[in-house]
Amino acid sequence: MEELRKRAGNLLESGQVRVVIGYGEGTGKRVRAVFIQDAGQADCLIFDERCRQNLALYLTRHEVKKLGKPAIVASLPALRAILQLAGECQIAENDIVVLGIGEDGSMLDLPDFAAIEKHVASTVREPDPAEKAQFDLVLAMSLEERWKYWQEQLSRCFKCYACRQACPMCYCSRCTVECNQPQWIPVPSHDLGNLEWHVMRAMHLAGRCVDCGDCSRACPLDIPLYLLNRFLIMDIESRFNQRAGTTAALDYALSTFHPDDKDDFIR
Amino acid sequence: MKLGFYPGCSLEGSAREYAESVIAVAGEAGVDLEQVPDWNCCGATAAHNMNRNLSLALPARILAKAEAAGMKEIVVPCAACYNRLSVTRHELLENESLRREISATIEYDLRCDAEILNVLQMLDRHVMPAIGDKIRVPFARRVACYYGCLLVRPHKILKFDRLEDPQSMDAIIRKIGGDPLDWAFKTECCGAGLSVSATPLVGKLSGRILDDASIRGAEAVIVACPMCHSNLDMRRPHCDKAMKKHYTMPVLYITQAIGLALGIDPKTLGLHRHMVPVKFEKHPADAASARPAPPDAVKEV
Amino acid sequence: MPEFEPRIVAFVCNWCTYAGADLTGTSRIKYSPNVEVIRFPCTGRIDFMLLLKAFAEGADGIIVSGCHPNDCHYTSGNFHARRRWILFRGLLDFMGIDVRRVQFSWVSAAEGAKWADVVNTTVEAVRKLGPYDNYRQIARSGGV
Amino acid sequence: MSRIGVFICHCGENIGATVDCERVARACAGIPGVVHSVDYKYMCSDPGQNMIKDAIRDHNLTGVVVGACSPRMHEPTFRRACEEAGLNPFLCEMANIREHCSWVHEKSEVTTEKAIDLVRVIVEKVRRNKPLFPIKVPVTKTALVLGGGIAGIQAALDIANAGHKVIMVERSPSIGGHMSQLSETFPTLDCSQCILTPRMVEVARHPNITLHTYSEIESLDGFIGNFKVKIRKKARSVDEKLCTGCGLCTQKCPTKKIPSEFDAGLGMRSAIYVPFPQAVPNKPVIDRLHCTFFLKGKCRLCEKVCPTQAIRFDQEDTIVEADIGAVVLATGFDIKHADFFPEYGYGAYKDVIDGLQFERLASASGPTLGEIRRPSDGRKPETVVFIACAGSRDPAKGIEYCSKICCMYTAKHAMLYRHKVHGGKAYIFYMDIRAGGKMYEEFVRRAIEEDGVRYVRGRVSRVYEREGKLIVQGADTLLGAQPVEIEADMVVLATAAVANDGAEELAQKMHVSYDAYKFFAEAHPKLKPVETNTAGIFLAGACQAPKDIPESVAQASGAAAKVSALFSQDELTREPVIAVVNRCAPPLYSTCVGCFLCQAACPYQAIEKEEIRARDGNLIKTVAKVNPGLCQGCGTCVAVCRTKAIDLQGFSNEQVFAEVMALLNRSEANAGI
Repeated sequence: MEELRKRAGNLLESGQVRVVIGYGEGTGKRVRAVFIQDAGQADCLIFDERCRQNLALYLTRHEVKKLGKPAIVASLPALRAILQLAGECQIAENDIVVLGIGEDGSMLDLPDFAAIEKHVASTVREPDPAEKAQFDLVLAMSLEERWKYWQEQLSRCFKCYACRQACPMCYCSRCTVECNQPQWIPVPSHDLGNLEWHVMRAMHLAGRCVDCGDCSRACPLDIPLYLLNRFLIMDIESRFNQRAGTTAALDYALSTFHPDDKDDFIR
Repeated sequence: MKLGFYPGCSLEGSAREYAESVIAVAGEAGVDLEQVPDWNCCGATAAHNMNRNLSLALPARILAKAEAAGMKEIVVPCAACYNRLSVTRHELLENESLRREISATIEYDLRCDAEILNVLQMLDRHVMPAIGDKIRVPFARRVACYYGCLLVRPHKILKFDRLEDPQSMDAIIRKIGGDPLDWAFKTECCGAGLSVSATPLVGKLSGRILDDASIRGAEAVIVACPMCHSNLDMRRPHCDKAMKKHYTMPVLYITQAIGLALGIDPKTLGLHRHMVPVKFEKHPADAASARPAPPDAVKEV
Repeated sequence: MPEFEPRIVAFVCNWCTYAGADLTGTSRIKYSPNVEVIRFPCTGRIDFMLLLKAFAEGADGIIVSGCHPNDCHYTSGNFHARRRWILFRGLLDFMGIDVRRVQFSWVSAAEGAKWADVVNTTVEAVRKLGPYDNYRQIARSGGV
Repeated sequence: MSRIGVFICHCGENIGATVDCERVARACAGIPGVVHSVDYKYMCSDPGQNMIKDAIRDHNLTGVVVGACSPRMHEPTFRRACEEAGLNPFLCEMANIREHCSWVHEKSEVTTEKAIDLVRVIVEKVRRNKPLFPIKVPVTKTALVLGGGIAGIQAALDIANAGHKVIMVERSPSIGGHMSQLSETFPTLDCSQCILTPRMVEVARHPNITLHTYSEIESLDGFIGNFKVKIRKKARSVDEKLCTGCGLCTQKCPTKKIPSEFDAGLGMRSAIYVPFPQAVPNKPVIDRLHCTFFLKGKCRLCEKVCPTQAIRFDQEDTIVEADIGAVVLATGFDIKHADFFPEYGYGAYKDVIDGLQFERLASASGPTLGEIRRPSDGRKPETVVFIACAGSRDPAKGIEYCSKICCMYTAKHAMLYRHKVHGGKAYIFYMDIRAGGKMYEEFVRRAIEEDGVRYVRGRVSRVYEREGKLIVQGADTLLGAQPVEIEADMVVLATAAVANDGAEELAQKMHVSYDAYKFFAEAHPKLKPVETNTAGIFLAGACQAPKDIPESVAQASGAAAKVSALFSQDELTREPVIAVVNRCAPPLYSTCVGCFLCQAACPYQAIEKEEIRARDGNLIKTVAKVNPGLCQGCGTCVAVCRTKAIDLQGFSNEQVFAEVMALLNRSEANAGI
């Protein structure tokens, strides 16, 4: 933590960056994102097991961008998000300093995207056992049971869009739900509107989701959104051998193809 | 070191000397060949023409027995057995539903993870590296290495050596001091399974092989297949008759040639079992040349 | 009670399947009238949301059809589409949406008979499945 | 409020017999926004079209729907009619109630209902159609011809003679291609050089043609009418302006034992060389891989003997840039060589040669001055076996196609051999004789009947050498697959014609597609045989598929005609069915977020980056932009775009969405908009 503060302080002091995006103490025992612009405040930075939010989310936010060149405290999910954002032309290598944090909490030396790619490649992504159990449970259901399950889960949604706000990959300046010519997604949070919104959200993240799980954690009604993302992540990896957030060069499952892609349902 | 070993019918019968020499040579390299327990026919003869499921189930059962015994590599000296086992393994690996079907037939869930080695692969991988310094009597013979059809075909499945002009046996011969010929009949048909049903045809086909080898000055033909051996050796009178010539050159298994180079007793190698006596004669054109005379030890066989 | 007549919406590309369906017509091959075609330049153009919209509007089944692999008028639109459908179909299934009601096919401009067959088998399959009540029910929630 | 006219066609009995057209017209009249709805016997007839034109004027229509046959049939007809009446043609659409309805269903209530549905859907689409205007693109009237073989030469001359500038790029030191290597050509047996060299000279002298030999394409950017090409002129090590082509340097060069590419390895050349005496340009190049000076640092003999001091050892590659409007790809083909065939000895036997080598043996200017002699010992071969389909039509060799030219040239080879070696025996092993073409079959019959060439139908399993003879083992399938064995002195393999080395990379550079065999792909196998999928790039000759000379020339002239047609206008008009990225008011400027996922999906590289800048020049955002010259309108980008920032004109989100809605809302057909 000391090293993190020192490096953040130095970056600000030397003028290499204008803002450090990191974690700080919030109210109660909670942590929150902090945006340090003054070297003197670098001591507010913390990093511990509570710091799970994917801060890469802020890299594309207008309010943060206008502060100037950022440094960002990034553990693994954020590093993957940074690579994916780079692939999608949202951040450039020279416009960001990455304060990488390893699995053990130590600082990583990640001077460029290549180093991030290497680090990400050296890690394994093991799904959370509880999440995995829930996933297998849904997979094992009959069609009718799955329908009921999702109807029940989604019936709680009241379209607060917290999932969207928490997602580092949801950076569009105008989301499809805001399109009204035509009105692709009904505005009210009725059964149809909820289903369409969540199908669309999952599809728009297919091949792009970096698997941080922040959408689920952000949901105030505990809808297991990660299951949808997880399904597509696994499908894409097993079928096309692609995984979002592994390379700073774009490798997007839905804008690439292989002539021999296998399907078993097209006549 | 222990390797799995599938002799098949020939090596227990007409090609006993092949088995004897394989075991002897492997023994010199410290390789212990352990027979696949309770093995059965590979189905090489007719099964694959008559009944596809049976033709896969027979080799599959052998693979199952080897797998169950924990064998990771199975040495299959007979080229026909090698072919059947390899093809079966390939088909089952390619087709999961077929693998399940055959597994059900043989009542064993096959993994197909044991590797199948022909005799040349075994020699190359496990024997030659171990006997480098044990060559006592260099096998200084000019020989025609005859591969036959089954060792390299179908290439798509076996992926072994060059299809039309294989080289692996030639390389082994060179390592024991021999001089392999560049000749044209390396993979031509010897008549194979027609040995009994159409013997005159075998005489013609095998005769052409012997003829080309003899014209090019071979002192012996080296083989790695019991069927090739019996056609070139046992059917020699038919060959002579078909070609209207008399060929005297002996036909040796590759393992016998290595055995001789290692100084193993010819009897242990089963040389006395051949129909054509194992005597080496120089081609008239070569007789005058200054090639080193072969050691006497071998000549007296 | 009259037999249930499913309504099928077909999303097809202009160059292969639409032309193939034209050929079905030119060849006077008869098929079930339960299908109605919407023409796109390419399967690559077909937004996955349109399939959901069709269900929401009361379709009992959907056909999506384009050029065979390697035959795309635009070289690779159908390859992109195939990937999209592989993932989308999997997701729908995972969410309990009945993918037996969505038939994907490649029908070339020369396959007039195949088009008739695709339509007929899809209509029959959906007829057996009955009206898509599950989806209609939630669609009603939206006042559709 | 829309004012849409609906016109239902009976197509005689074709629609009218199954669909109640009157009822369809009546039903459509009730759709909100439809102000005029009629039916008529033949809408496409003159009176029918006039009905539409009159209605447009009388009712002040803002959209037209014709319920008739397939739009693939008559859309242009009706759109033209609308245009003539002053309505933007893209406000007219067709509902297909013939191929998709009346022809495929029985006469019934249901069929008429369906016809109404189909028309209603299109009405909803047309309501959202926007007037579109053809896209105008300026055209640079210079063509790039890639490859200086007969196809490239023909294309270049045709374009140049039509009055347009041509830049020709050839990778070897001389133009001429494979045709210059040939001895005589089938079916007339006229000398290849005699008919080709005048053309080569014409290319060199033509005021409209700029020739770059010993050059390759570095890159090609842009789109139809507006390409930019970079050409790498490889260092010749000779100043072309000073060199007179006297040939002294090539005579004096001490390194003379380099297998000549032109003689297919049967002859030798020096390190500084002109590929062949009739080369165009007749200027030598130094082969730096073999030149003693470049290898060992001394020699410079050529420099000493050159009377004009034209040798330049320090010359470097130069890059030439040019603006061009169209490209003709004529890069030709290659053949498999004998070393591809293990069964014929992997190229180990000197007297097993390929067809091009035989051409050189038979050529009067070849290494044997036209006498047929064995490469191994120079003896005249008494028996020659020709093997057709060496590699071709052989899935095991990975070449499943027919190489097309071999049947004819093998017949020619055997014939030439029989003419040159009296008493020589010529055998041809073949699978089928494919002699389709003017005077081709007659030519083959002549080889068999007059010149006594012996055709054996069967394949050769093996060729091996024994006692100075090549033993050819094969089968005669016309004699019940009887084995055949021939003792030959020479074997000629009609090896498969294959794509050039580097064809794949070139295709990628040019952004054209290629098939599994790396031959360049035409845009349509039947109707667009000279176009590629990239507008403005055309194909000529064997780079597309194996072809003989007449076919190559015909295709080259076809490509040249396409280029000339393109160059006949100052501006190019294109269908406006293309994608566009939206623009909106600041601060958003566009809903595009610049993720460029669409760029990766676009098959035409039509999506570019556009920087939106403030007045002070500061970058506000980078968004996607569709190049209207490149976009072909597939719409793949539209389906990839999450923010719906890209839309496809003519098939917009609004239009297709409304179609889906209208299709299923039978009961609400009158609900209005």
